[in-house]
Amino acid sequence: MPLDTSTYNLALLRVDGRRWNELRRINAQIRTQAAADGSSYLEMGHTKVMCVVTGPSEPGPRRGGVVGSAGGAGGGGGQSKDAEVVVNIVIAGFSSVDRKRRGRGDKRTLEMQSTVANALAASLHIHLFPHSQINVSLHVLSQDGSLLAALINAATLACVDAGIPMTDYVAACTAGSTSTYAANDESADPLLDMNHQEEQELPGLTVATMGDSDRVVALVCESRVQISRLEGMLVVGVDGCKQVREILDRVVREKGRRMIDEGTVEKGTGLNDMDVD
Amino acid sequence: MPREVEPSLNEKQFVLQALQENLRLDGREIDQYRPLELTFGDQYGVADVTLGKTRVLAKASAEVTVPYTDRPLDGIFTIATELSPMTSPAFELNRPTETEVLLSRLLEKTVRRSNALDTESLCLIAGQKCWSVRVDVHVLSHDGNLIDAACFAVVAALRHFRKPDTSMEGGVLTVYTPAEREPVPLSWLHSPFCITWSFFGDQGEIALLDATWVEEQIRVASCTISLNRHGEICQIAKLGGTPVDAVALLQCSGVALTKAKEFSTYLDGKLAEDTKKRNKGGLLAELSAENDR
Amino acid sequence: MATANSRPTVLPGDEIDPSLIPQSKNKPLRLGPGLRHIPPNTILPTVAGQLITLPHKSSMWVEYNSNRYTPTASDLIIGTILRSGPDFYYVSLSPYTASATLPHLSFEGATKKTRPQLVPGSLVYARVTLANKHMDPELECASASTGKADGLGPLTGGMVFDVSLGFARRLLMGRSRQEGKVEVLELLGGDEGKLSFETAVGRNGKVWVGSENTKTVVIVGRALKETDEKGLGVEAQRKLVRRLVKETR
Amino acid sequence: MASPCATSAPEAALGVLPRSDGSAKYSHAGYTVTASVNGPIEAQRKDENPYEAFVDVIVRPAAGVGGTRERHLESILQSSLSHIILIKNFPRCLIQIVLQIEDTPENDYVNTKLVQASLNFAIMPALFQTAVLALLSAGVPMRATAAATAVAVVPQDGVKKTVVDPSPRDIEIAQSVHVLAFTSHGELLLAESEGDFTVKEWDGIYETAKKTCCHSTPAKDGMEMVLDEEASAGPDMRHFLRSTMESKVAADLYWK
Amino acid sequence: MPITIHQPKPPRPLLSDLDPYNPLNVHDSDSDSSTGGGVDLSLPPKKPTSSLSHSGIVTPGEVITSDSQWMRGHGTYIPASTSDITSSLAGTITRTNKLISVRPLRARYTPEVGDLVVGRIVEVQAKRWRVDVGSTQLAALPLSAINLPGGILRKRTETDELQIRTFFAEGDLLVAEVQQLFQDGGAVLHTRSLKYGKLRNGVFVAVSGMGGGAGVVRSRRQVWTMDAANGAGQVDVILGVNGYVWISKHVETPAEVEGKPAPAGITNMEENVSATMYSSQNDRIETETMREIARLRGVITALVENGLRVDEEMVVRGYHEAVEMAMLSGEGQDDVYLGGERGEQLAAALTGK
Repeated sequence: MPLDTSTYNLALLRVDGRRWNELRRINAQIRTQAAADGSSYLEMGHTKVMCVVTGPSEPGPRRGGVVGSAGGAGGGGGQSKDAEVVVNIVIAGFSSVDRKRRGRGDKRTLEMQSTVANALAASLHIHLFPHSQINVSLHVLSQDGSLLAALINAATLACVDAGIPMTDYVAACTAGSTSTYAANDESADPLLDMNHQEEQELPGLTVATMGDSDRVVALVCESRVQISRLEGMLVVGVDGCKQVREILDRVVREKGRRMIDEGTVEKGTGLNDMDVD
Repeated sequence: MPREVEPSLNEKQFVLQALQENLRLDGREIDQYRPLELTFGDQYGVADVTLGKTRVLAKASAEVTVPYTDRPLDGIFTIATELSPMTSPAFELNRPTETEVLLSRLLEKTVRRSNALDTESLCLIAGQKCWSVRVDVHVLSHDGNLIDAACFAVVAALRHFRKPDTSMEGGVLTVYTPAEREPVPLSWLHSPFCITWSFFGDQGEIALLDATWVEEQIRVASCTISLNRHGEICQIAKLGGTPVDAVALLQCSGVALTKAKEFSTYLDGKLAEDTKKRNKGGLLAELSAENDR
Repeated sequence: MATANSRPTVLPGDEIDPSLIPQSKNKPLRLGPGLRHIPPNTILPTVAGQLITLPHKSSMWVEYNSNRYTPTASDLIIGTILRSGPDFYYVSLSPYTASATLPHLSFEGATKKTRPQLVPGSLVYARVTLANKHMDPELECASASTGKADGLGPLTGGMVFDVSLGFARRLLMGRSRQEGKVEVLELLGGDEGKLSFETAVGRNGKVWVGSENTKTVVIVGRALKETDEKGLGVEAQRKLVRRLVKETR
Repeated sequence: MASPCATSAPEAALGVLPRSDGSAKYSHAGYTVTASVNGPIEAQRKDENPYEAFVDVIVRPAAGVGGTRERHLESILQSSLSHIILIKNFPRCLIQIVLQIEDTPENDYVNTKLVQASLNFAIMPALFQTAVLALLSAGVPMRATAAATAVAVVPQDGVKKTVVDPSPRDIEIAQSVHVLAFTSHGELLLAESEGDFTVKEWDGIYETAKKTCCHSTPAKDGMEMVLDEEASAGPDMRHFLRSTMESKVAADLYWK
Repeated sequence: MPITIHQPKPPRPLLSDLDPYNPLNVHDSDSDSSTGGGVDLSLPPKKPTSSLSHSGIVTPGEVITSDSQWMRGHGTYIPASTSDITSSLAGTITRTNKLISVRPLRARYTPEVGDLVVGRIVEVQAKRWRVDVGSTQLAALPLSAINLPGGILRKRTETDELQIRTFFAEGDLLVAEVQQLFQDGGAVLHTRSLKYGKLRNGVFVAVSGMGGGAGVVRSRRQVWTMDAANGAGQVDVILGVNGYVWISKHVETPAEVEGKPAPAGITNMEENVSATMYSSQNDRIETETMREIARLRGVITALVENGLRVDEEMVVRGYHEAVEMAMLSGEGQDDVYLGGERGEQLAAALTGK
């Protein structure tokens, strides 16, 4: 594999001209589908995904789908009266260069579905919606690295839009390291937000955190890397998640403000507006 | 499909309460594995691993086939995991559950994607003939921590495995039967092991290793870290669940490394023991050196 | 101890020595588990085990151990509430089997207003009132005739341990120490262990242990499981209890 | 990798899988099979029968995915085991038997194709014995016990020879392969044949198989311990079954 | 403590809360450069600062107040080991006495007792129906809570249970009232009034309901009959509080036909009605009526698309506006299209006045 990233050491600039700690441009919208309970569209660089949330609603007599519940243990059905989070991911054939079509049984996609479902279940207040199901449909339109992170972020936004109570945003991003696994390179720099090319060549991981805390909801590393690199990547990743959270939050606030301006939503009452007796 | 049973509320509450008091039902320490036992079959490439009441059998096999057109220089390496009703009546054939998908993905990432097996060495004639190595994972009994046991069994089976010897003469490929030539081991690069942490409590503040089935039923999150004894992480998977503090995860990875080293030493010992046993006849003397890696 | 002849090991379909079959004029012969009667007068074992005959009671059965509980009327069991219907609770007796029903009002002193509200996952100690291969089993937590609970009802707190059906039967024997050769609970609660705890044993292979002290429950549970799984004799049980108590003190 | 000797005594262990209702591991003639039995449990809607239990048999090859051959073996086992299990005792129930093949004798002279596994009749006796042992270990009520054996007619030096428990080499050159199972009452429970053979040959096969499955020992008092001495006529399956079960019962009822 | 109920404060001028988020907030966390090249995990713990100072939007995870005098209501939670009332939704803060809740920008319908809802039968059970009302759970309609044919006083019999599908079957639409709520938020409906029951002769529109955001709002009248333009006769409009809307041809009850005051012979009338009460057969509907129903439907979707509330006043005004717009267009009264630009035009006309 060509190692284009080798130029990094000269200018400290990455293949796309970013510095080590810079995110790519994140562009996001919520409420993109009028008919859905919640929807979003999100771009992280050239990775583009859209999300539609239906629910929480009670499924009719028939059920089906991949079910995620908090904790990853099989809890659905039986005793727990919590809502189920069901995630379905469709990766469009045209989303990547190799135009590979992935069937419904593709295990990588199934794994991502389960990860997104369990990550959302950790934040959503599913105990408020007994017997219900929250359906999250994600469509990948374009892939350029950090796909899982983009999916989690888009799903979070759509759930916020659907007005499902949650503890905090689940924000995700990737982090990598300029050292390959072979080189026990102590001077290696961590990198924030990897694009496709970097993901191919360098070790990296996906982190999702709960809001802007240091608490990690999901951590997925799929490449070989020295254990000593882990801390650096994790710190950069967690910090990146906080930046992502701010960006997502800004999108939601912007939309909310516009809705108030238009008069679709009644304005709230600040606590300080009232005299406290 | 009969639904998987769930522990009663009393059990859930008690196990959690006991963990908060640092007690496990079987008297183990928080970071202690159940006794791990490995036995090799009469044939090459059969590893039977028991971890308490969890039991996994892995069998490696090989045959000559045509390589994939997009990878003409690589052999084929597959890990097959299908959970049968033997594991639990809740599993049904031909209908993969989430457990099965995640197990299969973890083994795939840990063993295959980390290049533990040198797939280029499986190529016989570029674009025409290659070895297809396959490991079948059979879960005989499931009492928690399938992942760690299955990964250990896969690695043990592959390292124990011998594929038929081959030779190329004037463009003619000969595959020797075991009677003609002693089979040869695979070209093995490193041995990764899965170490799974389970987290308990509202904040995921209690972490423990080698959870039993009941413990798995009530855990709020889990994190599987795969590494080899050289300290290389092959894969980390905390796929959602209750958030866990980043610092705690780092500590978990440190402990995982020591466990992986223990596994590695244990496996090396077992393989050496097995070679010795097979070597009794003196026929396989030349093979002993190859097990050392 | 039984001699080989009077208590033979039988396999399904084995012919039974006619001399072993109790012949009583005034009492009808009673067949226990593991035997079937093929009219007119053939009796065949259906499971592998030890044939036990009690001539003075005119009864015979095959003693064997298994893991799958088949409900029998008047058995005491520990069940898990699965869900609540309009009039019944649906109770699981063992995994993957059809659920049993427990009427909402079959608790001591229960009325529509005062009946216990059990959420899914709660445990109950109950008696099997109806067991029929064509119907789902039925349970009660209060005697239908007296309305008394006699120790039955919801089990709160504590922990349930799974044991083999044979071991559960031994624990339930009137004189478990003499007949069942199991002394481990007495030892733990007695001078050896000095632990205070309460237990409920279900014929379906479940033992509930409750105590103020979490550690006590863990010790009792480990002692029970080890005695069962390793097949410990009375002396070995004594040793085990001593070891466990020492270990955790 | 000592090539298995056809007359070696079978070995069995019961209750090897702690989380199933019954289980057994059985090895004989180079075959090793582990079985689990769960049941009677609730049957799925599609398998439910209001009058009797559904016996579900699943055969899983050691390597590769199962195919039509496995399905064929499953259907043979299912119908014969349904005859000895008292299925009428458990209406609307399921008795699930999973047979996992661990080892098959290797033919050192051929490189086998494994990815699409296909089993043959030679493994039937091992599957059958393991299933019966696992059922006994689970305490599933049965009408009688049963044992199976495989017999091959192998031409050797111009003479047709009847071989019990044929090796893969024998199967390769065999004219016909037969699997027979007998209950402990001496009834023929199962007979499946492959290849061409005459009625007279079949009679001989029947006698050989019956001798293996239900030895001439008087069926009256099975309790007496008979040591298996003769190896020439193949193992005595019935005694093997009995002694295995006796030690299991003794272990279970150690407290008696 | 005596409880006094305050008048809600009048909303403050819009301009004052244009600042949607605390700018400090963003700068604070943009400080990734402060981590520098050095890598350590001792990131300073910080929470998003509360938006106490303005009455704009709060978002999930935002601390509303840590003052313990407040009580938390819907849309808020208190994280473990803190006493901070934190928002779990994106929305606006509302206050009732000491109770702080967050009203979401949008959410599914939350039933309240007395709500008039339009629903669809999704499941038929032994003694009740399960009805989709756009809430998080299916609502229940017990057999005992419907009017049975043959008069109000008739007792429910087992025959009724057996032929439950003759009243409502899967897919049927109905209008009902929320009678009661379960503890977990599930609703129980009833149709024990001649106003309620099976729906026919019309068209169904789903818009968002009383969860937040645009759509149907609770108002004085959810149901009315209006005269349609262009000789189409009368049209009924039912605005379900849950955002499900039914627009149908007005069918006169026998009482009205005879010109008698309705209350005169209620039992008599019911018997007449009961024959058609559970009919699933549409009456004949004239083309003109169909066209005007379609126009009304267009008005309602246009209102929603342009973020306007849906109530009687807006619908009636919008309808008249639409009729006029159609007259001015080339196709005349047949032009019922109200999407895209025409919808915006309609909205502008309504808000501009």
